[in-house]
Amino acid sequence: MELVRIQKQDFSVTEEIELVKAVSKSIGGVVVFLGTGRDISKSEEIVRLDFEHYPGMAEKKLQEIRVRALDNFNIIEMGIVHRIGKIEIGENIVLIVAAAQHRNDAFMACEWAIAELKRITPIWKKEITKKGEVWVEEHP
Amino acid sequence: MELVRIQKQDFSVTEEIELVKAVSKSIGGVVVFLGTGRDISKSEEIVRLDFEHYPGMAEKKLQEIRVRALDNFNIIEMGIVHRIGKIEIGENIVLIVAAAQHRNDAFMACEWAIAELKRITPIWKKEITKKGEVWVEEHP
Amino acid sequence: MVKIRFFAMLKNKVGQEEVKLDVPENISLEKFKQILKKEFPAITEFLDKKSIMISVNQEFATKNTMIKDGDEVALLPPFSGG
Amino acid sequence: MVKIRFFAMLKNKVGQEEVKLDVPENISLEKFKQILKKEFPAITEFLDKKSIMISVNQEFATKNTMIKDGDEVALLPPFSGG
Repeated sequence: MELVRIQKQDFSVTEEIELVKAVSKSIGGVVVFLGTGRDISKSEEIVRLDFEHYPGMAEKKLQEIRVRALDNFNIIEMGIVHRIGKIEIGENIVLIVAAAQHRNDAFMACEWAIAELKRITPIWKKEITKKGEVWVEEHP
Repeated sequence: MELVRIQKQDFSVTEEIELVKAVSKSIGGVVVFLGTGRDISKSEEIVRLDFEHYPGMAEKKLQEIRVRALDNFNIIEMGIVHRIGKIEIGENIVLIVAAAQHRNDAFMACEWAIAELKRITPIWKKEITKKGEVWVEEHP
Repeated sequence: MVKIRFFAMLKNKVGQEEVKLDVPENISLEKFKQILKKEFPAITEFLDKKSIMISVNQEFATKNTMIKDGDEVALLPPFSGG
Repeated sequence: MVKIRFFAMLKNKVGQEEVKLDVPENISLEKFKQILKKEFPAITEFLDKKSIMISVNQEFATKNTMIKDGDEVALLPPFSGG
């Protein structure tokens, strides 16, 4: 399995961490960000989410984020998985795994990577509410 | 299963996240810190770790950390698990799961909780190296 | 021929995912936007607000990007992944 | 009788996990430390370095903590969990 992926199917956080940890025995701190579908957005009740991406470009941007994280932070490895398609409330959407010798580096890299993902990755979220469907136009 | 535990056996990160997520459908961001046994410490090669705790007091301090995190950060739930006994290289040691509506709150609470755990929880690490055994005396 | 791709709400506005368009050789991004507005009046508002980004061959375009025959151009509304 | 518990390297130094000790009624933490030094010379260095914390009934003791009959006192070397 690749460390950076976009996929329809769900992922296992444990398996993704194992994938990253397999790279080195010197990993002492792993920081994970998991984004999940929540039931409320701007006081609208959400029924379901639907994610679309720009195939090819989105994957390339996630790869870039991993490489820049490895260049700019003192981490050992990073994995990124983003789901597309229909996502129910409570389901996994996105996962970032940052592994380092020491925890501070892992925290910094993970926090940077999720912010950068939101900034540069061509992925779009549609919220399906009881009143209808709407493409989200701002950063959450 | 309880949200805050000290135990000998390993834990599943996925299961611990599910335990925390079960609390609310409004969780949109989960930040996890996972501490794992690494092979090198101060340029000594580590063979194995062995954790000891003060039964009763250590559990109480972890509970306190959860309550203070819920009081002081805008999070929905927090889980904390620490293992004791023998830990091999690469194995899980400690897990903090912070769940919030928004990711910034989860990051802040998780980072605070692991620092506070190291500061106030009566747990001690023994490093078994090829040269012998030594109780770690400083914060890592 | 330039292939133009639309995503998210832009796809809905235009009513198509992908359009092929004949454009003059080597035109600037600004010039290309003028053509888009004429061809797809439904998205003029988006192009004027500058809230959308444009990619050329899957890289973000800048003011200096030139568009030429065979390019894949995409109109990218504000991202909301993560 | 006060129950005294030793952890990590202190347990090794003292050679015991737990000791019961008769102490005068209601003594201060400072006084209690003096008794400890006499009873367990092997850990004098640790007590002087102030690198160890003391808990009374599983709560951190302060300068003002009084120790009384039936208390559980623990000598806690620097923590290294996490």
